[in-house]
Amino acid sequence: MAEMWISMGPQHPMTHGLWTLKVKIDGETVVDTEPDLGYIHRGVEKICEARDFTQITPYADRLCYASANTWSHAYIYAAEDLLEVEVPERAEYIRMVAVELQRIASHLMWLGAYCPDVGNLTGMVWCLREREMMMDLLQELGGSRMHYNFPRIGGVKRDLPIGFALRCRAKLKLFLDRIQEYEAILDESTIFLVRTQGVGYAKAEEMINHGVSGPNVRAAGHNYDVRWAHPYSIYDELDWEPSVERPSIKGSDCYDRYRVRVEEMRQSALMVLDGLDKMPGGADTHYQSGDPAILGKAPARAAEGQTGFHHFEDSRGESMFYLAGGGDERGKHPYRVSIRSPMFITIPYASKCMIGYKIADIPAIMGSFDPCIGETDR
Amino acid sequence: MILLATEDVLTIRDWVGIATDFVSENTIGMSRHWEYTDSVSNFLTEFIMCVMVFGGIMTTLLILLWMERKLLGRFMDRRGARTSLRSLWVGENGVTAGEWWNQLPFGTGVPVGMLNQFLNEVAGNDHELEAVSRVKNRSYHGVWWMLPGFFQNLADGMKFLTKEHMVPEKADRYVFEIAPFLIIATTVMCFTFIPLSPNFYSNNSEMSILFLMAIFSVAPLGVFFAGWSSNNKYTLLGGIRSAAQLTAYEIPLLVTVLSVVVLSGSFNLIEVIEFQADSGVWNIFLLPLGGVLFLVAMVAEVERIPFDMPEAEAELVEGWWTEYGGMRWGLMFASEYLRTYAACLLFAHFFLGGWEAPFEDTIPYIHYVPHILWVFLKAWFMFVFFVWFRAALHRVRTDQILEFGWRWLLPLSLVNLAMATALRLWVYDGINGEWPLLIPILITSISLALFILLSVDEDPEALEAQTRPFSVQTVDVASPGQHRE
Amino acid sequence: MVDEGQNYTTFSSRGLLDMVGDLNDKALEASRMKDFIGVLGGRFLNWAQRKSLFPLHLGIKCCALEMAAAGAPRFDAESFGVVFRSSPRQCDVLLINGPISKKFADPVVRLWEQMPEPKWCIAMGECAISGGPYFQSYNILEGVDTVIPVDVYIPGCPPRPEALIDGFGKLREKIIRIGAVPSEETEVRGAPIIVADD
Amino acid sequence: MGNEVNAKQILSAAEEIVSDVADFGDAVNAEVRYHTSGRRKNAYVYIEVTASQWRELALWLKKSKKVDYCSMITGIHWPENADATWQVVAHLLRTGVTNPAVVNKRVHETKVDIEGISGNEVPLEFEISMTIPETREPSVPSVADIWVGADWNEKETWDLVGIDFDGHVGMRRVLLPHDSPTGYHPLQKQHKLRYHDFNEMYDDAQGFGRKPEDSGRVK
Repeated sequence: MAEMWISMGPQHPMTHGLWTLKVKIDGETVVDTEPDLGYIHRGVEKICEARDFTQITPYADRLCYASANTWSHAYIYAAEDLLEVEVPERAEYIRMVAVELQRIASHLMWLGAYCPDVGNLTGMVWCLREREMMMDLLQELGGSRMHYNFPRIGGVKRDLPIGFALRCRAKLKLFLDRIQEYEAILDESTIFLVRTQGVGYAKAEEMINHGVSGPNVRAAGHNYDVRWAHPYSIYDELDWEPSVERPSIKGSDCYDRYRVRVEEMRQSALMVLDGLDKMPGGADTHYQSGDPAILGKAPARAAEGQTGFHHFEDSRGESMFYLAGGGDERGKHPYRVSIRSPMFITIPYASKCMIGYKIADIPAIMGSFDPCIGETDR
Repeated sequence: MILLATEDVLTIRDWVGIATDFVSENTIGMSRHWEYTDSVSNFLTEFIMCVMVFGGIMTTLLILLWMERKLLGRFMDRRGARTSLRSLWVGENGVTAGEWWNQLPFGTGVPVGMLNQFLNEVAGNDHELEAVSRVKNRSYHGVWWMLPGFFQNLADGMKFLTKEHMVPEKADRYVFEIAPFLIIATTVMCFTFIPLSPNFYSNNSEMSILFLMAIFSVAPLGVFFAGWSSNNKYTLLGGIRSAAQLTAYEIPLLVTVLSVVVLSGSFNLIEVIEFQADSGVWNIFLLPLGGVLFLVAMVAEVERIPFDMPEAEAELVEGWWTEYGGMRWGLMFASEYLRTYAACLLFAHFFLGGWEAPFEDTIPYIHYVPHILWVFLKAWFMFVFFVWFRAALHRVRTDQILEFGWRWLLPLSLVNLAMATALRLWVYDGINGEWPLLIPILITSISLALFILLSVDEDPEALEAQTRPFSVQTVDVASPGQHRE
Repeated sequence: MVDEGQNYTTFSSRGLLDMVGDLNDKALEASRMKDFIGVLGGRFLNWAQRKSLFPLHLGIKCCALEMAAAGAPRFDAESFGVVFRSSPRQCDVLLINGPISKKFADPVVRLWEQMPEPKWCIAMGECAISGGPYFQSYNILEGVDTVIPVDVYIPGCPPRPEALIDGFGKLREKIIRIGAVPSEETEVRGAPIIVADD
Repeated sequence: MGNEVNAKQILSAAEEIVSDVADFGDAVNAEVRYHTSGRRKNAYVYIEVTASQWRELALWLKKSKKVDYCSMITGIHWPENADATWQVVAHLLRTGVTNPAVVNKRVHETKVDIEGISGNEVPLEFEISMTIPETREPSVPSVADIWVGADWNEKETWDLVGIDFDGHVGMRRVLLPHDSPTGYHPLQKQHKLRYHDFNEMYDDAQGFGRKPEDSGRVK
């Protein structure tokens, strides 16, 4: 068969969203790839220029549908850097709980989407089952099922509900048992191993040079994590270590990226359990109660020349908001909101990664990088 | 007792034969074409039996589909389909379906209305269980004898009837239209030679197994036609994959079937079953390896997970049938399950003794159970394995199934054939027509022990070094997919 | 928008019924065969159509996850006959679950044109209904109904899976009302339904 | 207790960079800045550079200072500043990621001894800013060959803001449709949002101050 181009997408089960991967194939072998993004480009950065600082949080939530809390927290940390706001310690703990629960939910969604990529629907349904558990916990915190609008500039929306710690501990302990079920259906299945091991090699330094970060780099054998390298929040008080996978000599393959995310789910669950124990008491969840900035009546202001940015460990890698103040004459809006999306950089790299493999490996490799098109297209 | 095992309480084929004989003698036999009486009678018998067998298969196919949905749902912690016929007379969410039976002419709808009233009383909305389970957030959809979810597949099939038939403009129209019929026709033809009981079959030809295997492998040709003619790159890839993997599993399948034939000494399916009944041992206990090989090859033949590359949803959108919609797709979907059904029936016949009841000689009165029921029960039992594979396993890659077929299935099937030949030549007691009782027990226990030993695939050294169970850790070991150097 | 790449040949079962009824046979007419077939066939076909709604497996944005959650154990949309298929040829419902950008406006119309009649469209979530939070954006259409006709609107950002299942329920009600088989004389699809609007 | 890089390590590493940047002369101004929120107020390096010196600086950072990760390159349009109409902001990170060591044909994952690292191994944040005066076709040198991760960032910056990158191969639209009109870059300030006049809604989010048009005339 001669070489031909196949356009995978925008509506294709492989894409996990809405984008096109143009693949040049020779028989069953992939020769060349070319990603084409922008099918759900919403212009969030432009819209945010017309919103004041509290109104941007919901847009940050909606950037990545699988991982809403991490994105709104990434924004909030940047906004606090811009507006020079302090956060009480209890609020930091509550944020950590929200972010780590969201990280578990996001990885569960990833694992759920990855199982059909290698041809199994059962794993997907099981992962979605446990994701409902995390959704329930997050819903208690934020009040909504997916987009919580939970963090506030200088604190969080509300304190933990009564009995939250109890339910959270019980559910996380159940969840830690349930992870073994996934390992039973994935790790113990030789077909899964031959599908994921030995395909999609990626090396750590190469990935860093390409701008790929987060679990994908940790799968390649280096424990680089924004949470300790560019520290923020109260992660130094918790007992944790970033999950690192030992790759093969040729670099990390799909199996490593699967393993590191499962381990990270475990690590996050333990982190939440630890944080619930160490959380200081009191109801001090906002730097100034009844602050008008929260109510939206007298919005926070940042003058021209002020900038704020914050590197944040998203569930897919390092994400960042860059805010420049002075949007209008009163400094109520940001002048420019710029969003660093980890998947926007990762998708071209992952597309390069699959050259030389079979067509059947395309979903296996692409899925292992955890694409999320909502944040990619912004 | 042994004689009873090969007879049936319902000697349907004999009755049909008597009836057609009577009819043809009284019509053709009276006329000047009297010499064709036997042929016409035979033709009529075959035709009626074909229709009856196919009707039986199609009605029980609904059970098969229901099993698939329910079992898969249970494996996935869901409930599976729960659609019931009740909405036909109740309506949806308060929008009633209207008393449509009253529109039927001549008052023929009155009994329907009475039935409806009765059903509403015992299984209607106001049933107490419904309220209770709504409170408990467990949807209760009718009583069990309304078979919740059973009619879902009926609804799907009837819906396909009403869908528009679309042919892509650039498609090769004639091939596009012919391909589904090729697939469906060959699938249906399988059932002419699969007996459902000693007296319920449509044709008993001398070489029925040969014909069965031949007709079973025509469908991939139709798949290739369909994939090529749709003028879509995904369907083309699916069709080519189907043709490529054909050789990988077809040859082991045929060699395995050959081993059964050698063991039983006949190419006739009914004689194979009768041999198992007469000799007192089912083939699965003599050729356990053959049973496994046949099952694996059949999973590949009917293109189910883990060997469903031609319709791999993750990479090729829906595979070779991406461009088919409406009733043609529905029929191909049904023929997929018909092929699975045929595979299950063949497994039951080849290895599980066909219609012979388990311990037919020891358990008293068990031979009064109709033979056709045993065939169906065994087939459905085998279908559970197919669903189980689908729920538990992942999809392999094209090169992996080729490698698996040529490197593992083919040598193993040859070993199996040698085993069957040896058993038949030196072990089988041809005078009494029986197997020595020790042999099946020995073979089965050794095979079970081997299976358990080989299932433990953990490499202790790898575990100690914390490497992976499936080692591609070193550069030296070749692993599939390494083409990047 | 007409996609000229498609060539439709319609098999309408109503045509079949008409053909049976048009047989110029007094006995057939007297037996009122057409009434039998019409009532029974129509009712059963309507039931079949509304019990087996296959939505297209199309994930656009946030609501796609709620669509996936609707198929998961807690909500279990499959038990209501909702099976997701990947090929538009085999689907009945186009489930739009996100904003339609200018780049995607053309593909979404093509997907709609590739689906065989009878077909329905559900707009799930604010983005698909009106552009939602992105109504001011330079790249987003103000609702999917600017390009394809919508039968059911499910508001929410995103709507809960229960709302999605309820939306399918509302679609079933609509099918009872206006019928499953498309007819030539009436192009009107009936007024759209808004979930939780009753 | 989880380990993390402490503020002292970061500060000394940042100061080292700032003192070394002085070799470049006047074209490059570096200073140590501090985050203003959180408990730590970590330091980061802020560098102002002219567009002509940007590539040289990038090469120096990559080669001598092991800055291996380009986080983000973005552009800002300031139409009211005639001498600095266009601003390009680059955020770089020093991650210190290395390929895991291979000993005896077996890979050993890298676990960084966080308290012991110093000098070029300390993870550090960089913010680099360059401005371009009023021009129709703003352009800065591309660094896509130094950090491949900058490739798509630069594509995006050209696509949305309209700042071109010299030496970038294969510049194309990534987020906007491919048939967008030439010269249309929506994040430039002359482009307004749809319904941008309808802003009172956002001045008064709760609608307390909003009054109906005929207020006062209705009893």
